[in-house]
Amino acid sequence: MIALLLILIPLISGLVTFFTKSERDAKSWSLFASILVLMVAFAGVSGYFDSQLFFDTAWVPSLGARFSIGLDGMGKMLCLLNAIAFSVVFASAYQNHYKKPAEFYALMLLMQTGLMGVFLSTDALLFYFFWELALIPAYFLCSSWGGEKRIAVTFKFFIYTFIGSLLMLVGILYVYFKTPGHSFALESFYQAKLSISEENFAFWLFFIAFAIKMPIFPFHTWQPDAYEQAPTSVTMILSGVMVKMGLFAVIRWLFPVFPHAALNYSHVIIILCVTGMLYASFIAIRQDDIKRLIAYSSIAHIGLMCAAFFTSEQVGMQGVMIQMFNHGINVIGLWIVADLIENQLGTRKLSELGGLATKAPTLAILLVIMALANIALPLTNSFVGEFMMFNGLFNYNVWVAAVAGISIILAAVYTLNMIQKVLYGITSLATDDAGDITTGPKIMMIVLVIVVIVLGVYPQPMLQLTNDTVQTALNKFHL
Amino acid sequence: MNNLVYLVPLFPLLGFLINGLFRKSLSKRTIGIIGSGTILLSFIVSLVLFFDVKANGGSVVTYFNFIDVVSFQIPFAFQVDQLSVIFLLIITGIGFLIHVYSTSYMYEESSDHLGRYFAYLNLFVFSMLLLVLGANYVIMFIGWEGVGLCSYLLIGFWFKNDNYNYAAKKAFIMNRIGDLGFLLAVFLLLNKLGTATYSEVFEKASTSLSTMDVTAITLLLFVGAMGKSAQIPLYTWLPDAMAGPTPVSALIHAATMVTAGIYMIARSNVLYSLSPFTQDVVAVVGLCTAILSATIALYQNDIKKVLAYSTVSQLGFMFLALGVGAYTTGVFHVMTHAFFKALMFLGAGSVIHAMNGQQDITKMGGLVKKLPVTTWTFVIGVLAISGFPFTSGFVSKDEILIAVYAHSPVLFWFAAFAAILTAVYMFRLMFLVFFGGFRGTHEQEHHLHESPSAITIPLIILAILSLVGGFVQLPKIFGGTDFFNQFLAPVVPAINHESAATTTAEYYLFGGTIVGLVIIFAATRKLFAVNQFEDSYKGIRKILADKWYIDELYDAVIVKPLNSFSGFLKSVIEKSGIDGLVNSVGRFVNYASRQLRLLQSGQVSSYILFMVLSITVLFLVFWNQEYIIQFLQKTF
Amino acid sequence: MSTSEILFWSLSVLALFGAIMVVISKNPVHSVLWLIVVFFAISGHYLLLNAQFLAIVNIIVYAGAIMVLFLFVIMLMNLNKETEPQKNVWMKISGVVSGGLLLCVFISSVISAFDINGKTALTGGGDIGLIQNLGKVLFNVYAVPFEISSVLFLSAMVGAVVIGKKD
Amino acid sequence: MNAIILSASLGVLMMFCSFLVKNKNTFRHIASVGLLVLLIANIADTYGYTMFSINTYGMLSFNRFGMLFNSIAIASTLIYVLLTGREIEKTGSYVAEYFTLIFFVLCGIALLSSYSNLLTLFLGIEIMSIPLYILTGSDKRNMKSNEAALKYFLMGAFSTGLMLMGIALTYGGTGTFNLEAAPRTFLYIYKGVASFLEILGLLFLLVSMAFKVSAAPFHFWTPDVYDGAPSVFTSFMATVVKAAGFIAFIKLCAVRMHETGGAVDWNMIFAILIVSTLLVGNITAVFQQSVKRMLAYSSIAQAGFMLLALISLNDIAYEGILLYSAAYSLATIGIFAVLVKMKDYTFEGYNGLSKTQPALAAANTIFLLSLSGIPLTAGFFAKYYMLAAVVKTGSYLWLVIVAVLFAAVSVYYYFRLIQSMYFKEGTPETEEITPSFKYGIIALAAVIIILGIFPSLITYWLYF
Amino acid sequence: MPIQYYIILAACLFCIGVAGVLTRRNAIIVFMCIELMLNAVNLLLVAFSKMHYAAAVAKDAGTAAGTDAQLFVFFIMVVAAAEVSVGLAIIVMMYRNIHSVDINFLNRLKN
Repeated sequence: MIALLLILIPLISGLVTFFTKSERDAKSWSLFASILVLMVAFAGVSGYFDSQLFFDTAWVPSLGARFSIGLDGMGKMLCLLNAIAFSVVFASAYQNHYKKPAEFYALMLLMQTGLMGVFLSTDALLFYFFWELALIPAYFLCSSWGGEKRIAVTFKFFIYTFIGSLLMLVGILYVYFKTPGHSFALESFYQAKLSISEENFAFWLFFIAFAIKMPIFPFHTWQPDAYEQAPTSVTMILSGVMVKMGLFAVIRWLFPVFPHAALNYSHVIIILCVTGMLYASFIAIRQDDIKRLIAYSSIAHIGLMCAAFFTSEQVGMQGVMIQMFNHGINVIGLWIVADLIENQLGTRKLSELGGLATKAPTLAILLVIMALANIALPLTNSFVGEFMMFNGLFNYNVWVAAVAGISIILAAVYTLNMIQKVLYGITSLATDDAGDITTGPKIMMIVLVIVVIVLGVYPQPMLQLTNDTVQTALNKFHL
Repeated sequence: MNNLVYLVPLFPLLGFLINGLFRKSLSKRTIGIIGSGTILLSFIVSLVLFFDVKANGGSVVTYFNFIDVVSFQIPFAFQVDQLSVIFLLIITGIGFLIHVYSTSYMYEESSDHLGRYFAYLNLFVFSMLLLVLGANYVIMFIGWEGVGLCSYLLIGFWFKNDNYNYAAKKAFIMNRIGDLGFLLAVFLLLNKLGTATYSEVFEKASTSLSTMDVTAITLLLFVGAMGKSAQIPLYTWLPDAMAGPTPVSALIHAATMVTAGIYMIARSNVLYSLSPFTQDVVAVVGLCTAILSATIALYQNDIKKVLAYSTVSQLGFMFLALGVGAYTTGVFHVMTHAFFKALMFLGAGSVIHAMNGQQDITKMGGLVKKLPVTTWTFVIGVLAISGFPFTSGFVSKDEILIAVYAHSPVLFWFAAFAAILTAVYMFRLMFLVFFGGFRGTHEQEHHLHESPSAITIPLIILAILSLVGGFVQLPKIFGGTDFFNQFLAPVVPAINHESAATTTAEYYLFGGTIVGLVIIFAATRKLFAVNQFEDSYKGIRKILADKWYIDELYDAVIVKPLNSFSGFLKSVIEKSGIDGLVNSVGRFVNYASRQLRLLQSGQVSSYILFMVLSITVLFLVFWNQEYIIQFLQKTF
Repeated sequence: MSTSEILFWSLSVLALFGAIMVVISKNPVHSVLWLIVVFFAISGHYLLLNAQFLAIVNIIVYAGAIMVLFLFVIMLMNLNKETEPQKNVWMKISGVVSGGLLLCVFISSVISAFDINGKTALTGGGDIGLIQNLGKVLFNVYAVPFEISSVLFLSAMVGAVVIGKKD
Repeated sequence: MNAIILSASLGVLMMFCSFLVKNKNTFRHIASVGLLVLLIANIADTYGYTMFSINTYGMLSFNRFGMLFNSIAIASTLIYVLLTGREIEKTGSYVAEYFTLIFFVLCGIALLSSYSNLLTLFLGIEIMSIPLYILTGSDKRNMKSNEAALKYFLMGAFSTGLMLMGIALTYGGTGTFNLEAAPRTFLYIYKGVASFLEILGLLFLLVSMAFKVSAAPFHFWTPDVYDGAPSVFTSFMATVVKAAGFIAFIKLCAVRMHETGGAVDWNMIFAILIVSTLLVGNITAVFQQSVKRMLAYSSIAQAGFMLLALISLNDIAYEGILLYSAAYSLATIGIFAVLVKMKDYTFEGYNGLSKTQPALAAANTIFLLSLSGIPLTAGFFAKYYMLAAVVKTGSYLWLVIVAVLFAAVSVYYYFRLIQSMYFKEGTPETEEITPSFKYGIIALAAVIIILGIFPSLITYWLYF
Repeated sequence: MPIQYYIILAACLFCIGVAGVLTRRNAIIVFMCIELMLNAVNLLLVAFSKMHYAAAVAKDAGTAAGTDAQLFVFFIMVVAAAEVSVGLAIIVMMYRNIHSVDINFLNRLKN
């Protein structure tokens, strides 16, 4: 029931939004819907409704595909993240003006539907459906409301991910015909009879798709451009929630289905991820555009998560779990600030900013806190996650962990660079007449900051929530 | 009583929150009162704790599970024992004095900024307390990074000036390098022992850790200490950190934060005792730092820089002590050093205040007439640091030297040399600032005045402390007993150097010190107390004045290459390399399309020709497909 | 060498020669005439194979109707040697070469078809080609296709009207 | 049987209407009614209510698959007539005749879906083709139309020659024209399976069929003819007719190629055809400037996908080919229905359509998404079935991967159109859009979405 | 007559027709060459019919084997006739428009 609501509310309200007349209606209606979803998500997390987390009905009988959705620990967490993200985005974008607002908000809600579906579906074909459904609205959003190079960039992003998902489709089919009784259900995927060589082959079909989505090092080039060109509200979703799709898929669909292959290639992948971390961090140091900087830093973080998960160390995996949530929160916070800066000052170039701390002290403080969370300072949420992930990495291999650790320092370098160039020093031409943060975004940011601190001081609930997912993955693994 | 411990960090935290959130609406007075009052409260609590611990030993108070996964627990717990209590007293006590001092020193700032200042300061105290109270390495690490953050924020307090910001960034990043070492050490502990809680670690250490592991762990921890306590090679941030307000330099970069490294090593003395190699490394590094920075201090003209380098060199002394296994002595020197170095910084602050912002000692001189209190308290500080008999510095430094002597005479002579240098540059500073004729401008001379009581009272208190602070640990020969060592004994075993050899050494040292000081006094008087300066030093002096060009070296060897490397990645590898590859696929498709459509020539006969040819090809493929299949199987 | 063999060879030679002449003769009218020759030769083959009905139909329909139609059109457009467009030589060569290639592949594969070794087409005897026999079968078994082919004619007729009629 | 006879007689009826009925635009309605009747009759036939019981002596054999395809073809033709009937009237002065020819084409299609004898195959192909030659040339004053007609005719006749040669050789090998009843016991048999001549003949047949379904390298006629023909008829040719070609082809493969499969590896030939078709279709479409021509190439590309069914002749393949025909036909008909309303067929001509005609643009987008195989549209399941069929065979996985890569390429040119409709500025001129047309096209889009969610709506009827 | 002879003869005629299609530019001649191809097929079919007849008549005298081939030829002629009518109509239409039957002028549609 809960699961069904999580999909239906955004879907229906999205379709309704298409036909809203005025901008106010569209905004308020979508905000309302997203808050509704948030409530449902909380209900799901609260654990009072654990009896109603699953929903299952026939869909395409001839194929053995069913419309079956459900929530496990990770699912709960990510649905919550998804719900929070959209509410925050709608709220913080409340006084932004978009042309064709009805379409904009409708597409946003459809995207939420797709994301929810991805996190919920326990049927491979359904999963693929929602995987694409999340992509299409993103495509339209980016290419009609984005920056000046939007069309080409978004198209690249689309084709890139689309190739990946098509390969995944082939992989799904491949496994499907190996499952007992030809079904797409998650369980029967887990029971698929695959020889080692078949696993190794199918593994890559899936992994490339997820690697592009996350993105992992050599497949990442679509991301900075896409983030730079997309409208910031969409970028928040892309980087806050959508990249989690990749990780989620790895955890839900890749690891337990191909345990042996995952073991075989874990070294390759971890190497890739760590390379990517350092690579992205180094590039971030030289970025002059806030959005690109955040994009690269998020590439680095995602790389760490992926690597930590492939160590198949419980602590590390647990760290990944909460880090998925935390990174979502932090990066959204950063985007909100970036958005404010861009809307207010009309530039994202670090070289043109400066001295905001004097003009906008509150904004400055909030940005600083978010930035510190981004570099995983203790008592911010991501410290716990990164600590555990590095620990897992360390148990996996000391040297890998040591090398990856360098990215901690680099992260400090580029983040402080950003803070200094944006906030400190004397005001520049652009920032001379800057005002402080307005109430709406301020509230949003404060909410986020509270989440950041609370989870940083007392992460335990989140850890408990996602414990079962890790256990299932590991059990599958130690078979 | 121990369950009160949470109050100690709580008060500063509250102060931080109040000052931070409502700073716009509060008046400067209230801000100051809240800022220093909270510290006073936690100082009182700390005193209570101190006596409680003195009476009935230390204990661990666990609050909640910070991280609790199967096979992996990190409790959020405080450990109240002799060591932490000592540090609590130092932090809160001196912290309180400095807060009081700040209320007056920072009074020109607008209430907004003043609130920010006190908020940061309280936050610093909070994290410092967390650092010393934590019952395991993770909690310590939380405090460890927290203090780094606060020092970053406070160094860059006047954020309009970009040089200050660079200094702040430098400090934070160098600390981060150390922190990475610390973190790896913690991981190694967790990996080998499955726990980071002190008690468990220390009891398991001797049994279930190989020498290799211990050495690795201790070395990595020491890397952390290098960063935090400004040892070679990570010391260069500390002199730059003087960009911050002077009270901050006093509190963070002299009294408390920089001694975190010493605390950490003293805390994990069990581990260090297990690995002699690391101990030697610590000793040598400490000694080198002591000498190097002392030499640099000789020719610095910025009053705060001189003090900064002397701090570095004193820290070197402390590490030397730890390295030779005299942990208690190290801690003891931390305490005494906290007294007199805080004193001198605050004095310097008062001077700068009087000279309104002038920090160049070549422009000062003869301030004794206008600033008596500042002068004489400062003189006490100088005597203490240069080890004038029976001052606190004398006691602690003597003890260090003797411990070193007991360990190895060679090190001792170097250490003694460093001690002499200390005396030299300190006297130089004293003469140039307070005695001789005034070399500043007239306005400055006119402006000179003694600072208000909020500044002088802390100076006086600290002066007294630096005078008498040594008596808790007076060597037997002077009829004292080592209360300090006895107090710390349950946590940190003291080495007994009351052997015959060392007692005689004590005499020599005592004599040597007096004689040496007299000579140095005269010498410096002659050498430095002059009224005209050549505008730029020559030869060896220049090298010293330019700090052995270490900063330039780092810049050339590390910073610049890294920058250009990342630039290379950004513009070459990323743009033309990976992204270029991706785009070229698309371009190739376009090109292929343009070529392929020429096949559609529009001529029927050519179409039919193609058809006929492809039919023939199909036939050939068809009749020879066995061979083709075999070929394919061979190739793939 | 029996008469039928002599006939076969002579007819074959005639047919091939005529076919070649169709392709190479410049004047369209000549091509048509040569094509008629080919048809006659093929009808001769039919007779040789004792398929009288087809032989007659071939003469009437092809040589009679269709070819006349062709001739008529050519006359209507009064195409002749002069108006005949000339292809460039490369096109000719490539055409001939690829046609030859097809022939080679074709024949080589037919030669390697062992299953028809020793099979002969019965010349002379065999009365299946007689009108009566064919008619019986045509109007029983092949009634449906026969009817359906009327649709074909209808569409062709309609088409001729749609395309040909001036409007 | 109903379909064949009724369609023929309806054609005759239309023919008479041409001079009995004066009002031109009533033809459209008569034709649609006729198609409706035809559809009903065919469905009735599917469930055993056949009006004519004729002994075809094994010339024709009716099965559920062919019937279902007939229904799909007729239904799509009905939709086609309803959506674009007006444009058919605008093409020339022989409106009734056009409808007549369309009915005859349907008759040929009905034959192809039920032939069981090479003669009926031949007749079916011809009955289907000859009217198309005429429809292609129906815009008589238009040079392009003429040219297309002549090209189509010449090459079509040529391929007929090839097909006949194939039939002749198969006959030489087996001694029968019957599809199923080819004797497999001979004096001397190639590799113990089939007569050599038969295989040779089948190769010729394959080539000519490949020509009909425009599979590379026998596709050359397609772009020119589709481009030159009047757009209305292009949409008919490109959808229903092409699908019919596939139905004929798959039947041929299922029987003859399958039986002779032991002697020769037909799949290898098909693999070559598929790869080259996908390559030519997709790659060449990328650079086209005219939407119409792009669609011609895209139809080649889609054919490449449908050919996958021929490699894997399993149940999924049969369901899939039906689904594919439906999905592809409906989407393409929709796109052409919009296209014929446009004044300018180039991509620029579509710029900013979403501003002036939001409904059309949205529907068109859905059609394009369906063609590029995005989930939630019928096109996805169509492609899905094709891939699944091949994967099920266990071999030729590389072919599947190649196919999906080219599918990704296809996204490139389909989305170009979406981009120019939504993200480019411009004011496209269109013919006047009647509300009924608008609703019709939206309904069609809805159908595609529904099929995209519940593909069983079609495959179900294959079994019940 | 051995059947190979007929096959080869038919093949030759067929390929000559193909070559003609490829080499000539006059649409009518091209079309005639296609007719030539059809006739080659007809000849082949008749030959095959007699071949099968010969094979079958050995077993029973009254067999009708091979009839179907000759009927097929008949149908081919029917279709050919229909095609010719349409084809010539198209050619004439084109001649009306461009006053030529040269297929090389058919190059408006390309690429």
